[in-house]
Amino acid sequence: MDDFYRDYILDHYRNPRNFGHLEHPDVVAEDTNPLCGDRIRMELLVDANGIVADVRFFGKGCAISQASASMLTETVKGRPLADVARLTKEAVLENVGIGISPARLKCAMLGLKVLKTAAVGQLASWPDED
Amino acid sequence: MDDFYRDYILDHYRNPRNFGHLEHPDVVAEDTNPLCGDRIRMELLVDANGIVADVRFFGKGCAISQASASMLTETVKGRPLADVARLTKEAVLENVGIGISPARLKCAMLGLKVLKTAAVGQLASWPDED
Amino acid sequence: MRACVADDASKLARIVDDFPILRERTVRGRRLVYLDSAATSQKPQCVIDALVTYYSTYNANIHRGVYEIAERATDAFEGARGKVARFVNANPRELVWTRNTTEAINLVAHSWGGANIKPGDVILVTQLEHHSNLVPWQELAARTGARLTYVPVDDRGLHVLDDLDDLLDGVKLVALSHVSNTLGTIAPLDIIVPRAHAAGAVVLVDGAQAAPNMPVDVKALDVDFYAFSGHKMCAPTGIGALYGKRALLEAMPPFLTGGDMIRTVTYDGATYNDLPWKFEAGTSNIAGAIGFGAAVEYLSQIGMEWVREHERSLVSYAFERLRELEPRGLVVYGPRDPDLVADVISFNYADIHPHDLASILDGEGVCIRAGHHCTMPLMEKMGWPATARASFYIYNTRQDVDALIDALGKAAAIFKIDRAGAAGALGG
Amino acid sequence: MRACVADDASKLARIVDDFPILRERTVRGRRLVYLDSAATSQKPQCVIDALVTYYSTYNANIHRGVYEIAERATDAFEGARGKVARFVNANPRELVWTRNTTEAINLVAHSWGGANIKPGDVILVTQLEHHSNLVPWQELAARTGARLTYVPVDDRGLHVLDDLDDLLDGVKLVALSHVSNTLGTIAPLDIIVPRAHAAGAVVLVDGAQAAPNMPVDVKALDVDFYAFSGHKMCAPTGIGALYGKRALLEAMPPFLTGGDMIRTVTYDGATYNDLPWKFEAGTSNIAGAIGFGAAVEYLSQIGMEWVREHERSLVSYAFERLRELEPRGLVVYGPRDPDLVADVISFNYADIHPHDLASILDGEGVCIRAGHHCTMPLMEKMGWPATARASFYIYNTRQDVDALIDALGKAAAIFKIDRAGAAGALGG
Ligand SMILES: Cc1ncc(COP(=O)(O)O)c(C=O)c1O
Ligand SMILES: Cc1ncc(COP(=O)(O)O)c(C=O)c1O
Repeated sequence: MDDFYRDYILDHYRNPRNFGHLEHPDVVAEDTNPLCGDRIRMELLVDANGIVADVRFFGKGCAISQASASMLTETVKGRPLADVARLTKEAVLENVGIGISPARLKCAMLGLKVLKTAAVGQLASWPDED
Repeated sequence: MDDFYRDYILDHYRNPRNFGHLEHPDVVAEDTNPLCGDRIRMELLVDANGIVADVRFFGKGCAISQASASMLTETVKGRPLADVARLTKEAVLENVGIGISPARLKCAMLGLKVLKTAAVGQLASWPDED
Repeated sequence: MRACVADDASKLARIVDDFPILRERTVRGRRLVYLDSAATSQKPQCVIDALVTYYSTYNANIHRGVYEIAERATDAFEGARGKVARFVNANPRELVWTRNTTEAINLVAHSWGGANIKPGDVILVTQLEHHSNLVPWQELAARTGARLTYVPVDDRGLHVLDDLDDLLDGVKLVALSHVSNTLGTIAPLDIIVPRAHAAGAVVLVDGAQAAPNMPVDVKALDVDFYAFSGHKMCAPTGIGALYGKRALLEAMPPFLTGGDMIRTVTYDGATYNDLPWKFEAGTSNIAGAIGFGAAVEYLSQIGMEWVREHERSLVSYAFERLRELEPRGLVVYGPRDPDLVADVISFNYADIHPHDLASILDGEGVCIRAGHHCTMPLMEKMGWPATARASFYIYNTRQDVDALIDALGKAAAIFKIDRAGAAGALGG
Repeated sequence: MRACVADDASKLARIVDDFPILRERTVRGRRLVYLDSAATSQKPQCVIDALVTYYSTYNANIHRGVYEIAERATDAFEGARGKVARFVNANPRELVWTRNTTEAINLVAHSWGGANIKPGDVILVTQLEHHSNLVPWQELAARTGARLTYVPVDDRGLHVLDDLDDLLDGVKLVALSHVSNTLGTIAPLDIIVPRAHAAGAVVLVDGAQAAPNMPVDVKALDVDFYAFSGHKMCAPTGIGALYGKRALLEAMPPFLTGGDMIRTVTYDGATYNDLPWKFEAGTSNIAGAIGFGAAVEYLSQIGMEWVREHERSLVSYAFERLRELEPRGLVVYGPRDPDLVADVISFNYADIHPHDLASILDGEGVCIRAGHHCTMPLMEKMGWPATARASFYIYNTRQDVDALIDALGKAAAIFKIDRAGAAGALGG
């Protein structure tokens, strides 16, 4: 688990990318991890071709949830919304690297859950339950 | 425990003494053993000198409760009511003999409890809790 | 009928050997003859070990812990939920941990009942319910102004269904036991459940005596709620389960409130957690749940079909042997057909009160139960002051039945049944 | 302050040795440093043995059994009630078994609350209650049309009693925790209870964090109800207790209904058993109760005065050591006076989120808790998104505190606290 906190994770935690709010988002979703209280909000701007033209996230919580949300925003910007809806757990794990413990997986997956909720337009089930 | 079921116990069980009801009892009390359902009713006729002139018991239940109630009626007939109120657990154990298991003690004491309730004129606490 | 006991003598011997209390000669040099499993079952080594391992190596509180042993505890706890859910073919989300069957039924009576039962509504139970599946409905009826009505049972303890559709008219809830703990009667759920549903009623089944003794599939039974206790099926005390159909559970308000069952709390109010945790307030019986998981794993390895066959065979043999004592005044109550009976036989012997009988049998190392078996109204209706009850489980053998018969012989000798005889039967 | 830890090094070593989970080097070759006893305590061998002995040698259902092992089980179960009652100086008749503190509080909220709380009544709690001593009262207030008001706490988590008499005006029930599980604050019961009684209120105390950690005498405290959990004080999971004054308990209607809590049942209704069984429906957690008895016997042997002194000393030492990290951004919450604190210290370290902190500490074999500790409203009020919490118990040593400090050093290194520093504190 110690290995998890690499420099780039801490960097995303302390300097989150695409953090804040959009003026006129097309889609918005928000959720909390009831067990630890982490909160993530995702706002998307989707262009006429269904491409994620812009994205912002807002939230608070641990380095894992915030860094993985931050990295996810970079992953999805410029991608078709349909792709976002199909993102899997593995995409997040690729971002954050190895070494995460099962108890903290929900922290890492919170951003994904919210993003997929936004993309699918309805509450997704927990990604780790699929 | 097997030793407990001596002939005279079975005799009192099958041929209970002073069984039935009095026409005009002076005092009546009744109780059940909630754990096994045994039921005993005691009816007393008390003369002007405070002596138990007559007694009847009525009830159903195991050999232990019925026999010890039956024997108790013999014990108390002709005795002052004040003595009855002071009867102890030991009086019953003397009647029924040794070998009773703790779980069955409440069966043996039910008649005493009812009799003392009748004598004292209010619900006595469980004799075995004194 | 298949005589699986004889065929499976070595399997049975291995099962007996799994139970520490049965392994040793504990009662005056004899092996315990335990015929009271309907009250609570004995526990196999693997269940005891599951508790010891939890407490000795990964004891921690669950759900919120970040550290390793807390993760292990959470996984074991939720894993156990999965095992117990699968055991009755439920989804883990639909399986709520409770202390026992009684609490499971009370949960439904308070939560579902409070939200759904209105003045004038009818709740239908049967005449042979355990107090735990009767008093909560009496209380609910009293609280809400509803009416409680009864499906009658006949002299043998079989459900009388002649007027079922009339009885079901306007009924909101049917609550009945899958197996009677006094008579062993298996309820005809295949008939009652569809007709109750057709009448618009919700069906709660008290599975306390069924889940331990036969395969149970809540989906196939199509029941709305199913309540059962771990301690009667090899699991520790203090843990039970309520199955409920997801839509019903989702719509129900929480019952007990506090830690763990909430999502958010402010000084002004609270929102609640997802199923099944919405119904689990405070620290659960973590070790108990883990032990319950180990217990159903153990039972599944044995095979619930085998369990049912084994008990059917034992009950059948016991009926046979008890019949020998009938001329001396032994009376067996309930249906005497092993196909209609699960694990329980109730009886009386001449004028020997069942409490005396149980005391004498205890002297012979044979444990039976005596009394009203928490079914006082049934006893009253039948005119039995009390009965003796022998109940069987996976570890019982034909030798146990023989020991019962021998001990009854001893009781007859003590009570001089040959002389005093069958003349004065009990309860007259 | 007496430094009892140093004096009692051998006593402490013997205590540590009583706990199997602490005896072995289980975490990557190291001894577990368990600093989460406020969530649940570890279990000594004698308690585990009590369970194993029950399940292996006299497992039986209680109260109605005539045979020998049922008698032994009943005696052990009721004997345990006596032990736990004596532990808090209660009469066994006034001690009801529950699953945990949460269920004990719900029992009072439903039974006493349902019978006594009317529209417009006021229920007074404090701002630092655990959800288990808050949500049941919110629900009761919502059900009955009563109002819930709060005794404020200051920035250090100390009760503000300036307006207590105003707050108590017209109050029917005061519910408060003896010790806060988030900040360790010991409530001034000596002030609050008499004034609550003078105002005509009934007082319920949530003793979940107090009963494990200090001598508790319900008679001396003169509280009306006292709720506590076994699992936080060396006992198994799934067993807790509610003390209630006899007159109050007698007057209360039953809560859960079913087997064992009744006296008589007919098809028309039921009458109820005596105290305390009136409140114990269905088969109890028999083994859990017996284990609880063994646990309080163990704690009594150690001596609750010693426990309090030991923890005071540990907390004091931990305050000292944590202070070293303050220049790097470590913040301790709550009263920082060991006389006002029981077993718990909450803190944050620079901008490291407590969940990350707990994960890193876990890598060092140090178990702490992170989050809202089931006191969300308090966290919100204080402006803390979450805290890290270390809690101490009888088996913790100064070396455990040192291990905590070392592990915090490791976390600081990983998070480069020297560089990123105390600049960005958490929750800003
Ligand atoms: C102060 C306080 N109250 C109540 C509880 C709830 O205890 P339990 O979960 O055992 O019901 C706890 C423990 O988490 C606590 O610390
Ligand atoms: C048919 C039936 N229902 C309910 C119960 C109550 O079970 P528990 O005491 O485990 O709640 C029992 C067991 O005594 C039972 O046999």
